[in-house]
Amino acid sequence: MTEYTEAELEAAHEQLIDNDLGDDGLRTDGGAVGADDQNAPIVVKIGGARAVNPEDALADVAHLVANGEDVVVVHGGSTAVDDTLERLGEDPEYVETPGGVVGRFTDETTMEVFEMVLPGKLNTDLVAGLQNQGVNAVGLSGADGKLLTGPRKSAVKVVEDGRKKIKRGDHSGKIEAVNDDLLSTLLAGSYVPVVTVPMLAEESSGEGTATEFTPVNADADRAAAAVAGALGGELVVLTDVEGVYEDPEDSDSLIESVGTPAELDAAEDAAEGFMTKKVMAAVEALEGGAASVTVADANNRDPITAARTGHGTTFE
Amino acid sequence: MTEYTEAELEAAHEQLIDNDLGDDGLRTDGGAVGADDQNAPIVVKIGGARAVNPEDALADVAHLVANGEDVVVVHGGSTAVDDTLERLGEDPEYVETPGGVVGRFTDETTMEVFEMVLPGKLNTDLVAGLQNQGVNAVGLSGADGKLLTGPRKSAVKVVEDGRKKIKRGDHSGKIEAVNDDLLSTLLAGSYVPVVTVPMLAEESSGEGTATEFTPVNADADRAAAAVAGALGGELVVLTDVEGVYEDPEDSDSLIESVGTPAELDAAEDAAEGFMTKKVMAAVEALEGGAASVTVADANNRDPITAARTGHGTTFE
Amino acid sequence: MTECVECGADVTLHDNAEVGEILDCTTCGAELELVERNPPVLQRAPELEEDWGE
Amino acid sequence: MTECVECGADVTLHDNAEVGEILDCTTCGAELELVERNPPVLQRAPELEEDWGE
Ligand SMILES: [Zn+2]
Ligand SMILES: [Zn+2]
Repeated sequence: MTEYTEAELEAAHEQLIDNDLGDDGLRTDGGAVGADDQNAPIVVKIGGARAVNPEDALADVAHLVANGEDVVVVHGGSTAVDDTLERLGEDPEYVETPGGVVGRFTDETTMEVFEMVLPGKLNTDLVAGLQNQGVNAVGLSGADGKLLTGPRKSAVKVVEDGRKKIKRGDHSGKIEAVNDDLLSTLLAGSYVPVVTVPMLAEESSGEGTATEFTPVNADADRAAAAVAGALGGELVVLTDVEGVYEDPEDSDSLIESVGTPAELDAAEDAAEGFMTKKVMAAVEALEGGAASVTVADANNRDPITAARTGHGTTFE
Repeated sequence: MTEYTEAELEAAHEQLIDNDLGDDGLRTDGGAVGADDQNAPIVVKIGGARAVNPEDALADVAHLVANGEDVVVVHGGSTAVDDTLERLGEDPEYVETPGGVVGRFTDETTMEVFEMVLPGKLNTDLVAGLQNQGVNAVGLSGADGKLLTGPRKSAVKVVEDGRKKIKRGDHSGKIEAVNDDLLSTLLAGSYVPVVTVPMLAEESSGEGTATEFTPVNADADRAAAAVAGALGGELVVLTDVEGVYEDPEDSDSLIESVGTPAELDAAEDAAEGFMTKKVMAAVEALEGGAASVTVADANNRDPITAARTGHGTTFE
Repeated sequence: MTECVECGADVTLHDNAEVGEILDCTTCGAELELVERNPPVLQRAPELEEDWGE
Repeated sequence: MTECVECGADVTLHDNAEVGEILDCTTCGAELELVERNPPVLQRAPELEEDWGE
């Protein structure tokens, strides 16, 4: 099914091996990370942020697949959800917890738009983009084959005008299980799963009735972490900065490696804003069984290969 | 992964076998059609029309799967696309061919909405609905694993104000190939594929360059026909009437069976409006290798089982 | 004024307290949700984790 | 007035003919597409099947 000729693949592979990544002379020959677990799947989280163009990442997925790696792509797309809500004349709603965390409140209309944008437009376009790179991608949401399941959280505790409230009707949940059989089945068939949220939340209506499943919102970084954990894979989280900085104001303070509890504490303390979610996801992935997690810049050339060869912050 | 207990399944099965379908005393015990090809997959096209509630069809899919049948669900959703276009302040555009056929003109915005509504909202909701029936469904569009491919038709010949014109920029295509390997892989893993359009259209930019793939519109009835053909399956097309009538004004004139060229000519002559597309799809399915095609009423109780036991118009 | 469902202490309601609002019992520290307004009914607020989806 | 690209016969344009419009050559029956308006340029219209998607 691939669109590459044998010769093109060979050339791409050579170019990849010869490619100097620049500032530090590291070569992308699959050194440090991954040499010991050549067969562990590579789970790549690509960003939904406006700043990140996925084309380079998709081309790099094609390189990896051509080299015989098993790859799973995971993506979000929160800003695209907001854009579509606005086109529909709806205001995206964000709420703050008593602890100061800001998150989306996903009412029924927002959930509908979520389904339209993530498994709909973004996933279809990403799959088509990968097909154009010669990668036989198959799009999945967490509802497909019960890929991502867990309890629903329909009530959240929020602070509004300085008062704490219980706000009900949230369509959100916590991923507790991954159907790795579906991913393995597709990988064994030489397909590249392209995974996105919603997840499928389980609710029991109470009186001994059957469990009811509802598609709900879940964080895409944590979805990627759950997938990497379930597959025992290497997780590469592409974002729009080079990794976790000790001092976000100082671009020389990139933390390259997080291996000890003390280093993890330091990384957790250092992470600010959206990066706290990446660090949280990294911890969840490792606890779930992932081989390693690297947070790296999507704007690098061959960004996945770069991440796997020392560019970014690697958690092990 | 199923939510049924053994006892519930048994009860459902008994009820199904005992169920009298009403007006003609036929029992739903898997008689006439299907007895010889127990192992041919059943491809069920469920309607996108507003009038059709899919719940009964989904419950019937659960019965069939519980009985060991391989089932593939195919769906459209044209009216939902129009609804969302209108919510976005866009006018759906329909054009007429010189031959008098009215069809959608799918410009770029419409294509975007198409992706949002079909593989996005409708497919996700159908998959969740099937999961709630204990069916481990996996949603697919024609882009996934290059499931539905063929040439793009970007120009169409239309009549506007009595004049013929070439209208360019249509996002539409003709399905010529089905990746039956993807469907077989999922069926072998006990998943139920839930297939929808867009298809993935191939275009060559001309000068010896690589083929480019674009998700484009394709008719869902014909997608179902292509899938049934590729799998050598039984196609059941559920719609909001009982089948093809010799005289659409006369509810006693249902054509029960179309087996000879003369009967096919009669059915083609008799079909009017949207039913012409169903008959065309039936012919394409049989030519493509489908075992049989039945056009039947989605509003029957256990509508798929009803269709397979003599309710509707069967093409063989 | 109404009573804490945990310790029985008096709990003061703002004049414009809303259904869903959480009041902390100043005596035992319990989080109490105002589930009805007139007359006021309190119940122990559900335990909810503080994190969200996408 | 312009010429049929197939048979060379004269083809009459409406005053308000639009780019994309198809004119039938009354002499040879060819379908001709108006691809430019001023001056008028005709080319043989593409063969297109008459059916659509969803
Ligand atoms: Zn108290
Ligand atoms: Zn001529």
